[in-house]
Amino acid sequence: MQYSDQVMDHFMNPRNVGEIENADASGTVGNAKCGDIMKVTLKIEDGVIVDAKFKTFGCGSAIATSSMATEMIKGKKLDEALRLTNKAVAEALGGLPPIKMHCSLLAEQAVKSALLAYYKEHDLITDENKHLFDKLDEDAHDAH
Amino acid sequence: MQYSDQVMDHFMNPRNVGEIENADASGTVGNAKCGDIMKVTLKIEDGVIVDAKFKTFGCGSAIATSSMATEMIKGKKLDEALRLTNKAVAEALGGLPPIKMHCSLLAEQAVKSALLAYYKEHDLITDENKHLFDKLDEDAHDAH
Amino acid sequence: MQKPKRVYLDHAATTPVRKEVLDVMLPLFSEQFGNPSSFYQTGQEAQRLLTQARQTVADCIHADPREIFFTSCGTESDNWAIKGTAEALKKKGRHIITSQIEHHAVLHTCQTLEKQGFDVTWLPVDTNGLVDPEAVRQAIRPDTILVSIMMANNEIGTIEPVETIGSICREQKILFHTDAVQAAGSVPIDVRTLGADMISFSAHKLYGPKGVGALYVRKGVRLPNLLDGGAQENNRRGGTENVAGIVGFAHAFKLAVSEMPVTSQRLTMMRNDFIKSVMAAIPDTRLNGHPVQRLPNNVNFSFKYIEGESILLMLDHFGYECSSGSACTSGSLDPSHVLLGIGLPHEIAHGSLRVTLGRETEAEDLSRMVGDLSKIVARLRELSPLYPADRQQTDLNQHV
Amino acid sequence: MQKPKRVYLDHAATTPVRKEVLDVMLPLFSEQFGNPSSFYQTGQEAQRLLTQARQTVADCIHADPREIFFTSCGTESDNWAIKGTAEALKKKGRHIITSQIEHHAVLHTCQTLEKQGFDVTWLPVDTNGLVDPEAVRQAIRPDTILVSIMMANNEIGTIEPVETIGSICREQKILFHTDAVQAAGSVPIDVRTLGADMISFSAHKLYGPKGVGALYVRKGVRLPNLLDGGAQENNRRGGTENVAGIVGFAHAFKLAVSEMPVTSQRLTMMRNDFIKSVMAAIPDTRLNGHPVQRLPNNVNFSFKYIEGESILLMLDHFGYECSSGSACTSGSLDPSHVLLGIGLPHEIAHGSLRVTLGRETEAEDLSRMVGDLSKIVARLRELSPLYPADRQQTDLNQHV
Ligand SMILES: Cc1ncc(COP(=O)(O)O)c(C=O)c1O
Ligand SMILES: Cc1ncc(COP(=O)(O)O)c(C=O)c1O
Repeated sequence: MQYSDQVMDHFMNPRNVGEIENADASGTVGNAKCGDIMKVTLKIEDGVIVDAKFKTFGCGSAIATSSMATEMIKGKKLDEALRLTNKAVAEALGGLPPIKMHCSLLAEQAVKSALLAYYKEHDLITDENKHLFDKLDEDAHDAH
Repeated sequence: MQYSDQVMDHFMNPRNVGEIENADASGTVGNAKCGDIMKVTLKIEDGVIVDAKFKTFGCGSAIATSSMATEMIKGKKLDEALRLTNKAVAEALGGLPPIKMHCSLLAEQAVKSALLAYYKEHDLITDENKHLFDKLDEDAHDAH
Repeated sequence: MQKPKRVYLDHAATTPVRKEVLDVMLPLFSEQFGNPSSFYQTGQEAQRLLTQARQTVADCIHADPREIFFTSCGTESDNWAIKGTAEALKKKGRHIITSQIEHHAVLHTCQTLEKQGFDVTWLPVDTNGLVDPEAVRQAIRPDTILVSIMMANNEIGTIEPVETIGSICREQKILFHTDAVQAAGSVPIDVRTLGADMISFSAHKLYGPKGVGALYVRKGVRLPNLLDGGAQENNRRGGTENVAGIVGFAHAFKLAVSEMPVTSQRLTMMRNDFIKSVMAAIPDTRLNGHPVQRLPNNVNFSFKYIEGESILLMLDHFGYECSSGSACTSGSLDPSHVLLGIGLPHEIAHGSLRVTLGRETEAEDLSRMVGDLSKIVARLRELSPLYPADRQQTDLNQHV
Repeated sequence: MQKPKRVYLDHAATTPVRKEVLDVMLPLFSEQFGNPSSFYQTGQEAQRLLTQARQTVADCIHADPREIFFTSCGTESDNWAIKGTAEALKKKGRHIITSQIEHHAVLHTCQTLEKQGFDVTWLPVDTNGLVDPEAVRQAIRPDTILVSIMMANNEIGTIEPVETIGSICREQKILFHTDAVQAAGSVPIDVRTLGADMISFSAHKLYGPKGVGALYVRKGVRLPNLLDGGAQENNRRGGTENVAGIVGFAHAFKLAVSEMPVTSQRLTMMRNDFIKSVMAAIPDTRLNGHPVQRLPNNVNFSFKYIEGESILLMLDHFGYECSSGSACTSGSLDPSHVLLGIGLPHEIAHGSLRVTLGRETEAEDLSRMVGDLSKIVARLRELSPLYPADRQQTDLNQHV
């Protein structure tokens, strides 16, 4: 597998590993049967993600994209974070091998899933933002 | 094709090439369509083959066996010559590759065919020797 | 950072060509390059080498050289044996028996035949990967034309009871094919007692070159050509012979067979030590495949809570080259059919690691690897949401 | 006696691996020996070389690399193209059009299909060996599924009008396969104008190694696998890739294409000189194949009154290595189907000699050969009962 140096860096030295205790939001996607699961926990203050941590069961690119995605959303406003796409994460990692692109969806979905729970809990879903959660209904693996 | 040294010698330096003028006996077998023809001419004195010559259109082993067969019958009594077999010729040549054994039949048949003509002409066919001409009815190529 | 020493531990995937083998191959590319079908010296010399190579391969399995047909790989041999038999006997019957853990070359070939109207019985295996010979017997029907069971499995190393299966097939007069691609050179093969009608081989698994294989076809077995063409291979497999490759294959096979007692013992000992050390060092580890009836060089673990590709990637980073049955490695969605076949749940199968030793493997590389592997597994488990934070050392074998 | 210098003049049978080609292959046997399907560095390096080789071969014929599939030889490519199309389209129709002078890899494959119920039209050729494109058009029926006509003939060197045939096939929406095993590296091939859906190649005819070939399959053409197995070759041809062989093939092809203008001109001139000298020196000689529309390196004569094997044997003795269409050479009973196909009577076909020049052929070897060949033919004619004793110099071409 030809991974970029950035992928290898985020795989070998993943940032934001762990679980935030008393997290404000948390989301888990994927399943062990399919070979990847990501759990993300967020600390949110004043509509801004002040901390993000992840745990991932999965291949190299699943772990690297988890690491990069949490980096990318830290310090972001919630609606900015919601606009995070797997493509952006992959680009930030210097690209992923084509057959691995689907793995990057896992991170996007996990972040969205955490935010959806948070939005629901805080009644933040509006007509303007609800489409951002659309993709969540699909299983990440259907999107290959 | 792995020919023995004897085959190569008789092929490169064939003995008894040519046609005896006013031959006492002559026989031709094979046909150009099948890729081999041999013509043998004999000089016969007092029931002994005193000279033999051949011309052959054919592959290396056809030519070498022609050469060897004429060598082998020279100086032989007619009924001895009649007992010449293709196996004996092949053996005298140090063997032939299996797929080439049929070529050696050509020489045996040509000699027999010449002798048959001679026997008929001189009324020499008897109950004792007529079986020696049996094989002649078959085409050399059927005997592969 | 200094580059780590590369330790190749994927000899089931392919092996380097041995120096002695390359040496016999080298002159055959540009100097003695003749076509064995040619009439003149250069060609006849090639023919002679080919004849000799066929004799050598025949000797390795106690066969007659007329029963050895060179092919381009193990896959071609498998396809030829199975599709050829199907074609030859389709009027007699359309039922084939095979196992659930065959190599893709057999598996996908049988699936192709299924699509063409053949009926395939996919025999299950036990948790160690063994096919039950009695199950073969019971699966045989009046319309059964072929049984194809591999001699040794490429992922978990389990050695199948092919002699028993062979004798059942003989008794029932059913053709028996066995894929010996992994077994050849590692375990003895004797066609006089094996009872197999067709056996597949591949050179690159036994320190010969890639792109060469053979099929043993017992005398009298009718097998239509897969590759029609020239008169090569006694009219049964067209194509100008890969003389260099074939000569290399024969030499490699001969060396492997002659060194087998020594190599086999050495590898088995190293393998057992390695298995013991890893099981002791890393909790929640399962050894896949049969504990003793396995190829001398094969090790296959499942590490619970983590995924195989990430293990490979870290190992690669540290210089170890291994393989996995994880779906992510192959680019497919399901983990290895072999690991599922021995009953592993998907999530455990995903976390598998195959380590296959070879001639050049040294004990110290393996003992160093135990340490590195422990660290890697620990690191990945720390990353894993499945790993219970309070996990104590337990034996995964009790859980699966 | 001093051993004569060996002069190899059978480049249509096989060619030596070029030094430059062997050089790129060598490290791939024992050092960079990885399996391209493997995950780690050694494997990925092999994968990279494979990708590069595929691009190189694609570039040689102006194709997309996704249209190039590596195989084990020209024969496999021919079998795959023809049997695969037959399998894919058998519901649509069972009629195939080919010529009477195809290589055995096509000929015998089509005969196998005939036995399976396909209907094959065997188009005749003219006395120069040309297929008439209009005859192809007229042979097309509603149930025609494939036309297979070779690009250049291996015995008589005639180059077929494949572009015209290709455009007829396109117009009629019939798949067109062409066997370019002899043409590749000697004449330009451009899939953008050729109109072929499948093209067969073989490495060992263009100074690459034996045991490697390729099939070009135009994008969108459905072709079931001949070799089912692993995911290699984009899931379309199983079997661990012969990396060294493939890399050598690609390099050889690239060199051949880049040197083609120069080599082709040089060989054509040498060939024409040789033909002229032999025809002048040896009476009753016929040039087989097309006078100008022929491969630059191909010469094929018939010498009346004598048999081909004996010519080869004497030539071999004098150090010249050539081939013949005589039945005796092949161990069969009939002379070459190609020579019969161009209308030669059996006895003339038996006396044929093929001389195929190559990169290392030197003009002085050929001019020396003219003398030796004259003597050989004269000697054999003296031995021949068919040769009229009073024979004057005549031109056989007037007789046949
Ligand atoms: C025209 C043609 N097609 C196919 C082949 C078969 O190629 P290979 O020997 O690589 O199978 C040959 C040569 O033998 C050939 O000349
Ligand atoms: C058991 C088994 N059968 C068949 C094959 C296929 O061999 P090859 O790669 O030579 O086609 C392999 C290896 O890939 C194997 O391990």
